[in-house]
Amino acid sequence: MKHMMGVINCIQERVDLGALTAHRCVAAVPFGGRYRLIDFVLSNMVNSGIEDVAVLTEDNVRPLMDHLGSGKEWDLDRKRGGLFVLPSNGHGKRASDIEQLRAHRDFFHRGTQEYVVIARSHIVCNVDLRRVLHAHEQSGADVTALYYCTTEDVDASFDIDAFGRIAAMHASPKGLVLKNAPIDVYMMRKSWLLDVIDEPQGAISVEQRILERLHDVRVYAYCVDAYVGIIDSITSYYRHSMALLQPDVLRELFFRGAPIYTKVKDEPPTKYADASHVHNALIANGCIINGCVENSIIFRGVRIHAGAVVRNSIVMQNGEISEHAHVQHAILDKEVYVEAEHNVVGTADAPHVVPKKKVHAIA
Amino acid sequence: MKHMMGVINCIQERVDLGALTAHRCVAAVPFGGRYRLIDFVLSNMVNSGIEDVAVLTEDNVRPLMDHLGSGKEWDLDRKRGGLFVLPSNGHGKRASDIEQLRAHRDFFHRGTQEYVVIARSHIVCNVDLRRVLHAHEQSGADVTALYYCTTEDVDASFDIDAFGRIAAMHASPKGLVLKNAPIDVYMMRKSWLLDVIDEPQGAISVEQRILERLHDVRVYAYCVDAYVGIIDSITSYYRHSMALLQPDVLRELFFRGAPIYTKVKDEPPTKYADASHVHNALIANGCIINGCVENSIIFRGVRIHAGAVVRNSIVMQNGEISEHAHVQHAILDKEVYVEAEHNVVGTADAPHVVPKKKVHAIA
Amino acid sequence: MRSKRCIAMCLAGGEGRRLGPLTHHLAKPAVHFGGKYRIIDFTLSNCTNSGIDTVGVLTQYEPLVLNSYIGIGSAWDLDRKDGGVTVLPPFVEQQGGNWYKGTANAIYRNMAFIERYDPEYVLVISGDHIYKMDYERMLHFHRTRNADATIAVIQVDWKDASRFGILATNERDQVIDFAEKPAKPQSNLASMGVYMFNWKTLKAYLQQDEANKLSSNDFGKDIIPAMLFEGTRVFAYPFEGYWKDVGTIDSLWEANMDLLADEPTLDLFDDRWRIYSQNTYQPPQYIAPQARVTRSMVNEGCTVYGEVDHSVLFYGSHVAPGALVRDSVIMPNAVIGAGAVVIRAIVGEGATVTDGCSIGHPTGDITLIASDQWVRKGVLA
Amino acid sequence: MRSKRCIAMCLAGGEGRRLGPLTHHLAKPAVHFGGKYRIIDFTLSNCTNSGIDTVGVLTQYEPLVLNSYIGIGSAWDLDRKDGGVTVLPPFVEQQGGNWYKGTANAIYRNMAFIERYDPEYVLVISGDHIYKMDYERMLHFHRTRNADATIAVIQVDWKDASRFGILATNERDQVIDFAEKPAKPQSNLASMGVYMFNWKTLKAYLQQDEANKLSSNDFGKDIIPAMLFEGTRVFAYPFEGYWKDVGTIDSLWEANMDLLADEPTLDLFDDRWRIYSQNTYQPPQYIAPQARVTRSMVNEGCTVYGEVDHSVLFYGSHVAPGALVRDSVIMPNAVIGAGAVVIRAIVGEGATVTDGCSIGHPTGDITLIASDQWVRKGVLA
Repeated sequence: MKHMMGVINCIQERVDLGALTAHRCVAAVPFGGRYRLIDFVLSNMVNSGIEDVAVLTEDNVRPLMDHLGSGKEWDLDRKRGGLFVLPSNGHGKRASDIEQLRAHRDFFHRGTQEYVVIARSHIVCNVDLRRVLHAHEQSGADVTALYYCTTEDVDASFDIDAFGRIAAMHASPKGLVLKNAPIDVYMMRKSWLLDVIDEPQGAISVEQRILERLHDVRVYAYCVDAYVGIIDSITSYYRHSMALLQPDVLRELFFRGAPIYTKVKDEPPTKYADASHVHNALIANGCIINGCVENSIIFRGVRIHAGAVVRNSIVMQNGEISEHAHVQHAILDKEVYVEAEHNVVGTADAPHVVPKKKVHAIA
Repeated sequence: MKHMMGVINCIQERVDLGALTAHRCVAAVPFGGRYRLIDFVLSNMVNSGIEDVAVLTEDNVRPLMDHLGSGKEWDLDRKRGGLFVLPSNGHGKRASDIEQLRAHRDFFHRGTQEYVVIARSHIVCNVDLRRVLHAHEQSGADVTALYYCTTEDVDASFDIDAFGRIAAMHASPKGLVLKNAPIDVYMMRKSWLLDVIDEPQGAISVEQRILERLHDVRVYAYCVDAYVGIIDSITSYYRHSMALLQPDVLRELFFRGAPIYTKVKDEPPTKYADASHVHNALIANGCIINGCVENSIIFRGVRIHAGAVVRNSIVMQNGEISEHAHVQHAILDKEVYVEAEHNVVGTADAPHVVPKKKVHAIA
Repeated sequence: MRSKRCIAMCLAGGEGRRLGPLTHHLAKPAVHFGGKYRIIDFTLSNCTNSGIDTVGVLTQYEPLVLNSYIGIGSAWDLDRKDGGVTVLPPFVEQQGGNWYKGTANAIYRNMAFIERYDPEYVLVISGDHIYKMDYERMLHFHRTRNADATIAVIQVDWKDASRFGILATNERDQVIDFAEKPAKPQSNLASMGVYMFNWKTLKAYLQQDEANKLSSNDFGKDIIPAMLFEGTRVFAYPFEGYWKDVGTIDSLWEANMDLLADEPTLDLFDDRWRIYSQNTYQPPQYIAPQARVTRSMVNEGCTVYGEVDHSVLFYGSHVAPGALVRDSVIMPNAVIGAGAVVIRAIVGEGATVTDGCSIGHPTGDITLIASDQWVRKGVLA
Repeated sequence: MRSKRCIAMCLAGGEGRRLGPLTHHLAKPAVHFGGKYRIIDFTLSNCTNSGIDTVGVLTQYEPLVLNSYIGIGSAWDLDRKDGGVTVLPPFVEQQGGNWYKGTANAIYRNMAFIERYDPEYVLVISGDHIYKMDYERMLHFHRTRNADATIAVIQVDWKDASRFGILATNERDQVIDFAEKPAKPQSNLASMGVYMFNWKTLKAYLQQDEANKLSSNDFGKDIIPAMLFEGTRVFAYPFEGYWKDVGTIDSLWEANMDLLADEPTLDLFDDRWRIYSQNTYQPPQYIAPQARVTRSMVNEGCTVYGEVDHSVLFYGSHVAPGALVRDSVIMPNAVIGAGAVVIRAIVGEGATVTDGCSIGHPTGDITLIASDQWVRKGVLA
């Protein structure tokens, strides 16, 4: 019953989240009150019956390794297979995903699965890959590429023919038309991938190999009919975080499909005081809330003292907002301490980002 | 009941095992038919009640990570604590152990243990660190350094005073006198280690910091009264492998103390044919032996075909010795294939080393 | 199998009859508490945090929920290579089987399990109690006193003393008298039902007690009195802190409300002594724009659209717009409908208080809505 | 809890009476086999290798060894977050408990366990048999035939057919007749005791069978005949390969000897279908300079100083200098003393054949030395 294996590509990221990715890779960026970005793609894989997942890594891998641990939270601490963090070669030269896959070629030979799903970690959605597999098998495609429909500005859009095959890809389509935006998830036969890896005049990446040769690779499109959040900038990070405050989005991500797993921290339930004012907020466990929280995402273990106000903001794990401090339109990385009566203020378009562990004491 | 944490230092190795360490770190070098070198120090730690172990790594870490997996085999897949593989910074610059410990300072702050054991992976022995802890607490030392007594040539010898304190260290002591040879295992208070890590004019390594200042650091000596194998060259690797064929040594390493754990491979028992001639050999599971084996160490999954002769040699995992091939005074790395009627011959002083996966077809 | 210095045997077969419908299909240790826990989480977490990695959990009443909840023990880090947690229901021999006769009989019948680990000490605890305790310190006390048995004790109100096993001790903490629920208590030192024994001594007493047909095979009634009678060294280990046996609906409600104090005696936020529990993979709690939450504990997976005051909400519970929940405990996945009012109540797991319905009274007994019950308007619970 | 498509229920309560002293303190599925395995390793490994990650193991006779051997299931990769392996001894209600009445009753009494996973299919297997089988293929067969029940069958020698449950099928593999141990077998297609059921169908039959006071509550005797009588779609899944029910000392010895062929039907070396077992952390086997080992299987942790021919040696066994072991099975940690001779024997776990002692005969019945027994010179075993 094990048909697919998973590859999560955390190298050559085109995503820049500023201070949030200064000391961690994109995959390890905290999101949604208690998750890291990688939890979404990893849970999707596990929930779809995938029991072998390779994570290709580059720099700053420690926070990711700490988060993934033995893989137990995803039931991937298996005897054979399970979770493999494939390190970079360590000699300081950055390898492409194709080079790294080639270096760890034996990993693919070990498993008996027929199919591989390659994905990145900066996409937030809840999708059943077994359905994708079914569509892939029905279409007879070499590769199935996942996309979603949107009228927003996106990097690229697929032209899809009447049979579902991708005929072309356009960069930066403009206007309010409906675009078929790729979400960087590809399904293919393992043998097809191994052939690509072994091509002598190799492409830079698997993705490039697929998308540059749409004429000779049969790439079919699979539409994800659910909420999709592409996190590729501080702005989109902030926007998709705030979107979680819409009950519909919350339901689509967490209650409609299978659960999203993450590292368990065993925090107690959150405690509200007599004076707490909380409206329109997503709040994780282990917080103590004595102040005011509005339109915000509060991660695990945050302390919000009496008289403090947090609005339109994201406060990550173990943050502390002292008495009468104001935090507005801000993103506070882990363990940020805001002193009493100080303000941290950004704007809706440019939220103020405070780096990890910073003590914020600017009046 | 958790008093100690462990650090296994796999960086800045002074050990050169030639082809055996071309694609793996010393810790991951196969030894003793079914183990890797790191199994000994790691099992010693676990058997002594240590439940948090950090492994400092540098290059070529993949074989080590594959071996350690989730840490389950050592019961180190724990919720809090357990096994941490601390990666190098990944930017290609090699850090010293002090720098790397400093980068992962939070690891030491998390645990509640009072003591730290720092060790390297190239020492083969079976020692109870709880006894070392007891001696350390009795002596009131800053650091306890482990050593063993030998008349062989060694790199260094401790001068130990009447109270057990190390007064000095001599490099390359000569002659047949009894030397107190260090085995690169040190026990200290965690707070002492953290002070060293934070010293501004830092030493290059913790070891150097300890041994260069014997006048102001109270370093006491603890004698390991058991078999000790220091694996620092191909010659010593070969010699200590062959020593396992002495029942006394085998007993001291595997049957006298607690067990040595390793990655389980679920191989069936080894099968001997009618024509097999096996004398004085250590043979792991999963082998099929149709030929002749003498004075040799045979790892898991090896095939020795009819008429083949293996003498005074080490054949690592999944090796295959074809019909009427001769292997003598040789070390065959994993998955070496020796063709029929070919010879691989070294000498007792300079065993012939065949690298991993090599097909040996020189007549 | 490596031998273990100290293993724990946790008695978890209690019916908790006075908890009424809450324990119809649930042993008392499996009852929910504190927004995310079950009562047994406290003793299991105490074991892990005290460095005890081998725990036998003795079940008998409604063992299936506990069995499935405990699973392989990973929530409490008790999924160990050697030891870990083992659920021990009463054993059925070919000629049949029956329930444990008493607490001592339960341990007696699991001697084979204990001997597998060849322990020096056996800690006997109950899965019914809510407290945080470092058993390693108790073991240290036991060893320094050179005791054969040590009983953890807590000072209770004199007026409650006759509900407990009461000990009298000398100045060296040695127990000189023990009385189970005495009409006229000699002291207010109550046994917490936490016993540390030298295994050799305990084994001898268990065998002797089992041979006595008249014995009720109970630690408090039989084993400890026998030890005292024969001059065995029994000591009392004084414990200070929160300890509660939530035997009734009122005390269960009270224990939940205790958590809502500004600095509760039972501190669940202490990172050095985590209380572990099975995780249910819920997203963070969602507090809607029009919601109001004060003086409460709310768990992940809750969605609050109405008003919640001085209450404890378990995972997955839902408070609809216009609803008011006050001085109440809302168990997992319970739903409080739009405009409903819940006062001084415990709403059981998966129960529904439908729209506009009102339950509970500002004074008097706590109202209890049983698990999975539907409460409709006009139908008083 | 995620729902599971197919879960397995493994019957492991067998006494194995004809295995004599080997099963005095051991259920038959826990009997050692093949140098490192216990019999139940085969069914558990089959489950894992077939992608079934939820297995209930129904124990009753001497369950402690099995319980401790199975542990949290990590040896078979069955230590899963959801599902994994669960040991299910008979349950004791307040009014008492008793053994499972028959195989069907055993499943009936664990319906609550099964329903927790809401499976479409339930595979019922026995922990007594040695074979390698891909249950996923059987499930595929079951689904393509649109069957309600599928029974795995193997062709046996006609002369043995009356010892088995014998099926008659039509050309579409549908079962048209089933006879338990028929005096005059209609075919040589024997049931392997491996059943795949649609859970809904099975549940209805289990309930109906339980209501029938006259039933022996057995799959072969009651459930399958009832299904056939009522026209339920029962199919036979043909299996080819090694399959053995090691019911007697002779057949246990024989099954071990079968492994010593050049290319045994039961291939333990197949890396794609590993048989997993609990690891015992032994170093490699040591073959001394003066030893001689031919046509044998020897496990890690053995030390051989004498001569071993056509034998199976379990972990930790020791053959002293000058000893001869031939056509024999030496169970874990057994010791064959200096100059001792062991011929056509099974030497039990931890048994000792002392120096110079001679046991076994070149013909006739297999000699059995019980576990932990000391055999002294002059005392015939």
